[in-house]
Amino acid sequence: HLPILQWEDKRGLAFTKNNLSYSSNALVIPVSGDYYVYAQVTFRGPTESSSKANSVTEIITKVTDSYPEPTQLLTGTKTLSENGNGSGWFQPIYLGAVVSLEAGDKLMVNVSDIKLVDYTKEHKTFFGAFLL
Amino acid sequence: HLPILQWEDKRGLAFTKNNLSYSSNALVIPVSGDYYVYAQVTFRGPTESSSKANSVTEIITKVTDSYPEPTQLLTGTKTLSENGNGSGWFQPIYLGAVVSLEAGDKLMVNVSDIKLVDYTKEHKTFFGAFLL
Amino acid sequence: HLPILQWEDKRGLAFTKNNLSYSSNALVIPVSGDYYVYAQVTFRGPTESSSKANSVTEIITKVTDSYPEPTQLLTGTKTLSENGNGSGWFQPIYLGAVVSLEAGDKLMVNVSDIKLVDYTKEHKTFFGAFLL
Amino acid sequence: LRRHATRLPCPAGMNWIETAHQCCPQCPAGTFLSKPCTSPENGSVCLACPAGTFRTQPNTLSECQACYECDRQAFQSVLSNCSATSNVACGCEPGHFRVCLDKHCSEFLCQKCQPCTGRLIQRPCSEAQDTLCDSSCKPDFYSEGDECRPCHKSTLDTCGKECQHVCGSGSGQGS
Repeated sequence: HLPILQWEDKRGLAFTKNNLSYSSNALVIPVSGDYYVYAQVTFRGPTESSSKANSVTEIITKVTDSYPEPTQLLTGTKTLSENGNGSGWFQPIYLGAVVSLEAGDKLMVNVSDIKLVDYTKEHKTFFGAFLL
Repeated sequence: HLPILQWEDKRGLAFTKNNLSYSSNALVIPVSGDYYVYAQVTFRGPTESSSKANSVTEIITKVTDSYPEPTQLLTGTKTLSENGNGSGWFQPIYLGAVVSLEAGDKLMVNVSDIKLVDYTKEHKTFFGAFLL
Repeated sequence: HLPILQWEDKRGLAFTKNNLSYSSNALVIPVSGDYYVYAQVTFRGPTESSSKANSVTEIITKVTDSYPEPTQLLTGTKTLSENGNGSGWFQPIYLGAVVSLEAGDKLMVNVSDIKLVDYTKEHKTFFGAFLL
Repeated sequence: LRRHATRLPCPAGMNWIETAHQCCPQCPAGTFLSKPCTSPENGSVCLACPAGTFRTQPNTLSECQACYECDRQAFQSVLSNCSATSNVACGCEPGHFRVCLDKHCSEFLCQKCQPCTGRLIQRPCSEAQDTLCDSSCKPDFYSEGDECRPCHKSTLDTCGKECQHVCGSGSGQGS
């Protein structure tokens, strides 16, 4: 599977409310229901170690006790054109939709290459959900 | 008018709740009120039949009995740069906002070129709404 | 700071509800709580007066009486590849997330270059919030 | 009558606190408001910003702002670390210069300085701008396209017109 992003859940703009909790890289669903789930990842390059990526992908995934495999809920994938000429590039991908979740389900964000994620500012890469 | 996308409303992640119903390619609004309406379309190319598109457009449109013309509610339009060099490209467009709707109004998603829509995976192209 | 966008809050699709009000380029928060805040800006170029931009940025900012400096809540930054070849380009940036706000807080949208904003159609550039 | 005290303009150094329905003293920079004052005369309870957060100004906010991080993987360097009263300040690693993404350069990329192979350097690379190379090639280099290539004795008779012109005429000199 694609690498999973880790999130800051206490400091700054981060917060968990309505007993939505965060543990081992996942938002844990407290109550069954329909949630609006969203995440933005800002990708950027080139970086020292990153191979010449020609695309970036962000996937919001669900892991549930009732099924051994993660389920891909939302996916954003974008090819990179600026990457060719060696100059720096930025590419934000925003995803959001309503999904039906069960208590205990876990939500995570996977990305095509963690080294391309801009983690430097909390308002550029973020992840959340709210019960309808 | 631009072609209208058709949607799967039963299988997989698709579901219609709070008696929001789906018929003839449109979400039908059951109760007047403010809704958060959203849609993502992932475009991809080139495809055999697609002309050399240099941009893609997604529009969420409203049709209402009280007015003969569809109303464009939300529009995302993006020029394509990767398209020049003949290699494959992906371009997601996400739209979402609060709109005031009347019972019986119909919501649809129009796109610039249906042949460029990636309909292969439900988590890449999706459409929904919820009452505030 | 980056220039602030002005918004139409009366005509067309624009409306302010649940006594969310709009004054001097800002949405004014009436009641403390968690809000889903969102904005899309469609950028386009080249324009006669715009310098050759190599990127576009949209920032949703909060101003509060309890702090003398604005706080950046959400940021979307995208480098432009199409801009090089002189032909026209379009680039939408959508942002949305849940933020905790106090009564009296003001929300604004800043952009890297106002001359590159496509303000011609209300369904291409929009801004809003709703209380959870 | 309004159910609760209307919001009065507060004296300098104090802010209106909605939950306390009164003005309370601001907390100094580097701290945040943990508990509002119970009356304007007694103080607000202010706590230091936890590690990794900061406040540059006096405030009555309930949390501090999270420090930014410098993008070490994208050739940024730390000019000054985050403290309780100031955010981190980032620059570019040696051999790189800033490409600003807006007029205020609040967001920038660090790009590799160009090497000026075979040319004299008119202006060295700096934090703010790329190296400025001389437009003409250095002695013992000839121009081909927009590059300057070194003269080689061994290929003198097979290389192009420009190469022969530059490298051939100079062959007697100190090579």
